[in-house]
Amino acid sequence: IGEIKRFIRDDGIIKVSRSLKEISNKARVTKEIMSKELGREPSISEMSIRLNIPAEELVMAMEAGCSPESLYSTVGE
Amino acid sequence: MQPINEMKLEFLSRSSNEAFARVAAAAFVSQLDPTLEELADIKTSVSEAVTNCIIHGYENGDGYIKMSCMLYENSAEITVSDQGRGIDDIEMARQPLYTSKPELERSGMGFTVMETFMDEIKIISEPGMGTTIKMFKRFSPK
Amino acid sequence: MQPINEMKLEFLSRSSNEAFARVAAAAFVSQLDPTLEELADIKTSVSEAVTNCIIHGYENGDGYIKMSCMLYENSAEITVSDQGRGIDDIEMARQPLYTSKPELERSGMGFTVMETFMDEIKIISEPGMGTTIKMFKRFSPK
Ligand SMILES: Nc1ncnc2c1ncn2[C@@H]1O[C@H](COP(=O)(O)OP(=O)(O)O)[C@@H](O)[C@H]1O
Ligand SMILES: Nc1ncnc2c1ncn2[C@@H]1O[C@H](COP(=O)(O)OP(=O)(O)O)[C@@H](O)[C@H]1O
Ligand SMILES: [Mg+2]
Ligand SMILES: [Mg+2]
Repeated sequence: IGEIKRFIRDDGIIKVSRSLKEISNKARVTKEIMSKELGREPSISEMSIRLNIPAEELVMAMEAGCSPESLYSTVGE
Repeated sequence: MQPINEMKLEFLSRSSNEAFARVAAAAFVSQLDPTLEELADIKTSVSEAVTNCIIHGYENGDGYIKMSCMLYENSAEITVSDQGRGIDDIEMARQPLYTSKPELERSGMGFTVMETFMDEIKIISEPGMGTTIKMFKRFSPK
Repeated sequence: MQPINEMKLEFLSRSSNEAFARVAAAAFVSQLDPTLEELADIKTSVSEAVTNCIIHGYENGDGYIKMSCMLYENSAEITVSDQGRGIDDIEMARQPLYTSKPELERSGMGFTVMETFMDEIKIISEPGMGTTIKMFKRFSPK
């Protein structure tokens, strides 16, 4: 944790856009894995449990990865 | 049919709010535990409806857009409305490829997309008064 | 000061809507490109305010909660309100560790959290009429 904090301070600030993209990438991989396991698309709550992120937060994060004109994709990077 | 949950949202007709409306609708509907694909259908349809309010309803001027969302046991109804210029000929507007703004390189496929991705859409509009789009979607049972 | 963007949200006093309100506020405020920490401050404060409406304002009964969000150049104002029972003694309610519902294992730290994470909070309340919380946050300049 100290490491992370130092990183945050050294780097100034972590932008939301970046962290959402990370979650979004993780979600995409998890979706592929779960689709294979289940033989169907996972539901949002199944993904939410697997990733340990509330469904609503997951929805917001996934927005970051999917659209070029998204709220979060371009700013601050 | 009594909704099990309900929300109403109002926001300015800015293109930056299109993504916001899409996330808000998807986050609310996620309470019904849809699949990612069903969620994507909702997001795409909300995007098209909100974009229409911004570009056609208010013609990129200022105005308020309302979105409401009712959740039922296994379905959702989403309403998007503006108080802008309205639609003269609804039948024509619904036609695939019809656009009143070809100069903006609009595809004319907005209503077709909504009809494809949702189970039912209703267009209510009066010239000079505004437009209301009601979209209904059923989710796969668990 | 003219806001550069604005939204208003209304939803039922269900605990399932607390996460929704938090994400809606975060998604909207993201337009100002805040840091992760600033966004977390907003989310936590909105959670506390909305939970208070559900538990104290409507005492877990049905009612509507309103949230509005105004964006300025480098700051945001978020208002959360209910039309529930109201607060008898606002000074007492603001005290750290004070809770009127110790039997529910409430921590009494809701207002303290909002005061810590936001730059300013204002409580407007009348018994029998409801409660409005106004929260203001400035973001680090870019
Ligand atoms: N909210 C609205 N207000 C006024 N006119 C609208 C609205 N939504 C749609 N229309 C009309 O319907 C037509 C078809 O809409 P759509 O299928 O989304 O195609 P496009 O947006 O690409 O033109 C638009 O070109 C416009 O004339
Ligand atoms: N929306 C509200 N309606 C009525 N009373 C409220 C509301 N918000 C807060 N209060 C009162 O203020 C007190 C302190 O609130 P808070 O600091 O959040 O602590 P807690 O919620 O843990 O009790 C509550 O116990 C309650 O008596
Ligand atoms: Mg369109
Ligand atoms: Mg509290």
